[in-house]
Amino acid sequence: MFSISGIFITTFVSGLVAFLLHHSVPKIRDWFSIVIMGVIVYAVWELPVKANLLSFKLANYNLVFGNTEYGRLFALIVAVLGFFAILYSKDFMEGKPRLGYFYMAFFFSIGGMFGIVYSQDLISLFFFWEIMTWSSFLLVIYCCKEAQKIGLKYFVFSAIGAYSIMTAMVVLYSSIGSLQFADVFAGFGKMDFWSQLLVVVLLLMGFGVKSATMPLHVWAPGAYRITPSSFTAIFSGALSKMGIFGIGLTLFKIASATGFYPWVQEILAWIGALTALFATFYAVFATDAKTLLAYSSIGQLGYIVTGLAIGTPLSIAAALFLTVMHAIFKGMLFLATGAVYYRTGTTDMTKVSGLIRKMPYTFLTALFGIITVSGVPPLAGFSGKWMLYESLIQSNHYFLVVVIFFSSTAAFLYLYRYIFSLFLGQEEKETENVKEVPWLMRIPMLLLALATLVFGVAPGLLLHPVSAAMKYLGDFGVTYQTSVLFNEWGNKVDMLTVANTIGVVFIIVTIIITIKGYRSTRYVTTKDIHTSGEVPTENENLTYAVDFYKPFERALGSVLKASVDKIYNATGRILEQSFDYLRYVYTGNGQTYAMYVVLFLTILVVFSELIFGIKL
Amino acid sequence: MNLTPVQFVAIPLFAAFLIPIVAKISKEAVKYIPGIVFLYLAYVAFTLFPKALEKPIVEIIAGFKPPFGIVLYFGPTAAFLVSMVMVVGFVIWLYSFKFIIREPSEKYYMLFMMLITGATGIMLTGDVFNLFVFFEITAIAAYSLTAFLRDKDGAEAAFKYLLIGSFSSTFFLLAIALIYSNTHTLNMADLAVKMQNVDVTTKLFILILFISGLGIESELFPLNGWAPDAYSQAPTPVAAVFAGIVVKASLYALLRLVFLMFNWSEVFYLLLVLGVITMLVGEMSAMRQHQIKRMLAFSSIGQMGLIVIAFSIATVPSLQAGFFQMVNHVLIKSLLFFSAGYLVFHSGSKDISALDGLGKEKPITSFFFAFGALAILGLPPFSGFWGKMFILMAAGNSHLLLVVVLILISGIIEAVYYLRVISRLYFYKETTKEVRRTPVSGLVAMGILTVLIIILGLYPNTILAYLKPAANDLLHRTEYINAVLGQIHL
Amino acid sequence: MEINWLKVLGILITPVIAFIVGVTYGGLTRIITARIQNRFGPPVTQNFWDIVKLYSKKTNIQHGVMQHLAPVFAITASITTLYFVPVIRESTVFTNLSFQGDLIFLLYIMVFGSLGMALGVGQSGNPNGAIGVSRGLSQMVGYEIPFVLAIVAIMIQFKTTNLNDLIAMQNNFNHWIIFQSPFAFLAAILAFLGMMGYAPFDVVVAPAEIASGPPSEFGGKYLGLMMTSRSIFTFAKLTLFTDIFLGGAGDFVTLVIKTFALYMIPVLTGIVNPRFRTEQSIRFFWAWPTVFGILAVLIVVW
Amino acid sequence: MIFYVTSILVILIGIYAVLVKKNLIKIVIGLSIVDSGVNLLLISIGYVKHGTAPIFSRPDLTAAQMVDPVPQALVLTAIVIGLGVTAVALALVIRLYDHHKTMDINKIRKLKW
Repeated sequence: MFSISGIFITTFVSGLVAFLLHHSVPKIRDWFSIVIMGVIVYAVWELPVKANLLSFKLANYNLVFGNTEYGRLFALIVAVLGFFAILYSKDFMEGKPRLGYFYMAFFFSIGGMFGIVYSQDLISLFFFWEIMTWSSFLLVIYCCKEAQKIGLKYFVFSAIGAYSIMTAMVVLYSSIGSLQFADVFAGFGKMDFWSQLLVVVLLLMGFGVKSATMPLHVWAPGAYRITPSSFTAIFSGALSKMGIFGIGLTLFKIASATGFYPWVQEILAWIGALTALFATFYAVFATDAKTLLAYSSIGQLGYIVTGLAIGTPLSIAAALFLTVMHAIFKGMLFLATGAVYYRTGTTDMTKVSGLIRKMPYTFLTALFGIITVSGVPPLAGFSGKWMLYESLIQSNHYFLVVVIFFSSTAAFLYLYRYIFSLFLGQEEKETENVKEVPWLMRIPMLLLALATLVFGVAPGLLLHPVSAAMKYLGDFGVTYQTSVLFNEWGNKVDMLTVANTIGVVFIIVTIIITIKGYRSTRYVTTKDIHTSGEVPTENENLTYAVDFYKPFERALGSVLKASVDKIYNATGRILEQSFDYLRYVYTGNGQTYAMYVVLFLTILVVFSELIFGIKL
Repeated sequence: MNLTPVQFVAIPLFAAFLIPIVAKISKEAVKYIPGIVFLYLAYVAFTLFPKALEKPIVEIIAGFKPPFGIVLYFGPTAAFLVSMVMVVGFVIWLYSFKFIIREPSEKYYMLFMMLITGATGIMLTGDVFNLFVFFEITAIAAYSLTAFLRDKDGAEAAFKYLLIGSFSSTFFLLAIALIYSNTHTLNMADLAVKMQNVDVTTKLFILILFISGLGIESELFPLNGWAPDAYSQAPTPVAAVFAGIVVKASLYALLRLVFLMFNWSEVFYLLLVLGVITMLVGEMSAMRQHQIKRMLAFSSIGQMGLIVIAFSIATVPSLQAGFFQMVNHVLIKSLLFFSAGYLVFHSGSKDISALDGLGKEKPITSFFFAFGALAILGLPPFSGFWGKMFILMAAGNSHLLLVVVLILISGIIEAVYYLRVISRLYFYKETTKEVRRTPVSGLVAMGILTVLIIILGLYPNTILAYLKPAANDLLHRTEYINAVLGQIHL
Repeated sequence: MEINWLKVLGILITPVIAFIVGVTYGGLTRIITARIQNRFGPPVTQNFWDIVKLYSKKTNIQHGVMQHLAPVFAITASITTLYFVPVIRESTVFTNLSFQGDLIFLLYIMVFGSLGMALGVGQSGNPNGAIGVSRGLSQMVGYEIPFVLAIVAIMIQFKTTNLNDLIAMQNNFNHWIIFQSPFAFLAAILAFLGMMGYAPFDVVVAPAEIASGPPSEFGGKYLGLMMTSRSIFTFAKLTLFTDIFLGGAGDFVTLVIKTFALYMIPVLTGIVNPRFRTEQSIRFFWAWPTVFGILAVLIVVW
Repeated sequence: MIFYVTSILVILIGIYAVLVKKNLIKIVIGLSIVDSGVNLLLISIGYVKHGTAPIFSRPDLTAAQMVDPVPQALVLTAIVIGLGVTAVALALVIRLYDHHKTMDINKIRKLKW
């Protein structure tokens, strides 16, 4: 069971079994998938780190699978997040149609991700990349009619990405002769300049689509919004990491051998930064919670891409650290939004408010989530952000630092808006009888929240596997202790003391303020407020939810108008029309077809000199 | 009863003429004859296959020595193609077993057997005029099968097919006239030897006539006007036979002739360009179709374009990829036609929009259709993926990067229109009509195809081993000539 | 490990001193504004007594846990900022924990307080509070840019992110960073105006429009706690600015002089200026202060 | 040589008929003209000046005096095939007329695009 083939077989077979089982007693089906996923997590954890664990020959290419440190890090993200999502979806998917279909696609995408992470040659990587794409496509179109257009857009974009990887593979195969990672990495330096450039650009484009970097991100908001929330956690938490996995490989293993590597780094860094900036702007003005989170995760991915592109050991550590953290807090936030959807039926921020008293645990998870995303100290987000800024400053990317900092401060806006419109403010009439989500959904959320706290206090725990992964990428070393982070100039920040100070002061002051005049503090509902005279009636909700950042929008002005999405839709329509004119060639009249045949013959004869190079 | 290649042609022909007689006795018995024939011939094919791999079997008919008499060449390529035809033929027969046809079924089965005789004949024959005769057998059977359903469109489609088909036979006959006037022989191997000293212009004329003549039958772009109409109006099993067997047989014939007699690189370049145009036009027009069978027709034209590309790269791996893609296309396209047939039959109208919500009413057939669609897009666990990938790798090796990009673009176009249909099947309308059963034989046929696709998808090595000798045999003519003429060296 | 008693003493005393100094600064500001408006203004200790009165209030109203904890967030943030800023240069007592953190950490911990506050205000259910918070956050995005530009320029120029190293480099008068990179100082001071929230940028607590904005629902001990944290926070920010730009303070007197001088800038500009609308203040911050910041960085680059 | 020219001319006439004439019957007639033209060409290939029929009717006949028999065999099958195709074509024309009530090929264009 604990070999690579064991993991693949269990994942895919359990997918099929879940599909067949969905007619039978639901009890078995849900627990079956949870148990299987638990076993898989254990198997991934146990898998020995060896380069060549499984290989078989296939029509003069041999497919090799092995476990590297770098792969193991991503595999753990996928496995753990998958386990939490399955645990969560047992109740979340209660009563929804086509459950077998859901679980099959779920397991297939997880299997696909394992395949990508464990493959040691490009063909198997592409093989599982496509499996991941179409199984996640099945989940995007899962819910309703409206999801079809979004699903189609997602599939076309991932197909464009996948096929650019395919073209890169073809070029590599024709010049290097083998697609094994070892040969490709070794042989890439000797290729001529133009094909090197082509391969690097194509690979980055292919992987960039999945990690939603700016020009290719158009599919992400729709896809994240429409997929059922339990899978969105995987979609944004793990699926986008496959793009990062690929970008990491391309940058450090392939592009680093080329002459134009610094240029690639510079451009990619700026792409990442601009992605973060624009994604944050769109997130600030999103009205649906999941679209907001979708843009936010595009932004976070922008940071990770910038981190990878900078290339100093500290920035790679920051990028990989943020990758893991992004999987955790994005998973958390999407699960929390899913909980809100599970109870209130909508994630539209203007429709729902004041859930804090009814769903305290979900609120707690969301609170921990936004604190981590915003990078505020006690929680883990800060260490990632700190390393990223230090590395940017030390590698003299001044304006990049400012753009990144600007987008991370702007992140406060949409993070506050997210938690304010969903949980705070006055209670809605309809959400009167909303209760907290069942325990099985709360456990994954709270565990993830705990993870952010643990990694906040002791980032070293996470930096250990991260630095091992970095050794595989190109023996970059980074100095760290369990809870103290260092930068190249020797400055440090001790997370433990920070957490202790905040913790101690917080507890002392809370004790003081609760004890002082405990009897005289009175709880009052949110309706009883100072509104200079006119007291709000029962069913009138005064929560300020619509146009929350109007002044900020006016300040930004026309920057927001430019959207790449319009361009893509326009090209799609034009192409579709041009195909329309093309099919009028088939006029339907038999004689015209005969005319075509004779014409074809005469053309061949007349232009034979041109076509066949033989004079008549 | 020793097994010889000639049985592949003789037995179906004999069965074709036996059927009307048997029909006199009992209408029911007629249905089983094709099945028995296919099973027996499949058995023959699989026993002869290993023998053909060591040394091609050359069957001399009616005593005349090769350069004069008709000869059947049963080499690795022919063995592979014939066994493919037999397997798919059996599945198609299984499907059409219960396919409700108002017409008397014995006519259908007789024409069906004629079609199979013609196709196997094309694949086996070593004589040019014999090739022409088998072509005409297939053509006539195809015309009448297209018009089998007595409705208005069937006749129109058949007439157009006939009109263009007769052009193809005229060009073919003209080519044979030219060949005979210059080389005074009709045996292909002999021709390959004697064509060397034919002057260039006549050689060019022969080539052009062959390309346009056989090009019509193998659906190259300007010549495939008849294909969409013929596919969409013919009864479903016939459309599967067309897409699966007939077009492949004519493409094989064209390639055999081109590889044997005309080894100029410009020829392959022309075929490459034609293949690319066919693929792109096929896919693009498929995208805007409103009728599902017509869409499948255009998609199979596109796939044929892809196969022509694979063959025209003319390296051993590319031929191997071409053969592999042929098998893929036969299996997947037949599966798509079968499931589409039942869906159309059930939903009453050929329009795609009428398919809304059928996923609920006919879960198994729609599942097969969705499975087929995912397979043809070249998604990994299915065999389509390996086919497309081998072709891309072969194109990459010969530095045809533009071709690779065009193949991938057409792949994206294909994905768009297939996924539209799938989403229409499953997600557009939540109907609660009760589930209507599809006849068992249809389900079994589709089930076999699905299993084959999955097996090929997960273990492509099974048939890859046989493709290498087939590719060599087609590409290098010396072996063919020696086998037929017996060591008369060039 | 033996406990460094002096350090523990320093940790206990510093917040108290910071509170006292902060409150007296508050009192002085009220007197100065009164004097400029040609009236006498309340006694210096007026702010102090206000806070004492608030703490002794009989009834305290809160709308839920989050609002109850909001002032606690605020005061934790201000005290932590205080601890990580070396108040007096070499003295073990008053350097607290500044060895453990650095500038970027301070940038973030300053935001921790306002985020906690915003959550409390959100729960109170008062629309004015929510509007105030949205204005506050938008404005924050505005003034963060020049401030970060200034900090980045300094960090790159002196190749360190640790505050103590910065102070060590400014050992005598003409080495103060205010002279070494004047544009950075200019950008930072203009950003400081926004941070303090005095007149030109007080749209957040605009008394006339949104009834003092975010704190409108807070009363009694919560308001008292907020006022204390506000004064400590002002003191912490002032010491931070003196450490960065004016070479820190060797002893308590120089500390008071420098901080008060810095403090006068926002107070005086506040008195004479009307109020900006939110988008005007954002546009203001993105105009000249950002230009200065970019200039500061460009100078360092050459 | 004259035979080649005439047969090619016949073929061209046939093709002209098929491509230009609108009436279905005329098209089918055109097709059979093309067929006969090609057969004529095939026969003329095997022509040997003063050659007699390739049958050993008299003992003293030598092969050299005979006309080449192979094209004649080809033409036999070609004619039969031409007959078959024309028969099917006419059957289709009848059915087309039943449905469309018109002989004009331009009117029978329901399957297009």
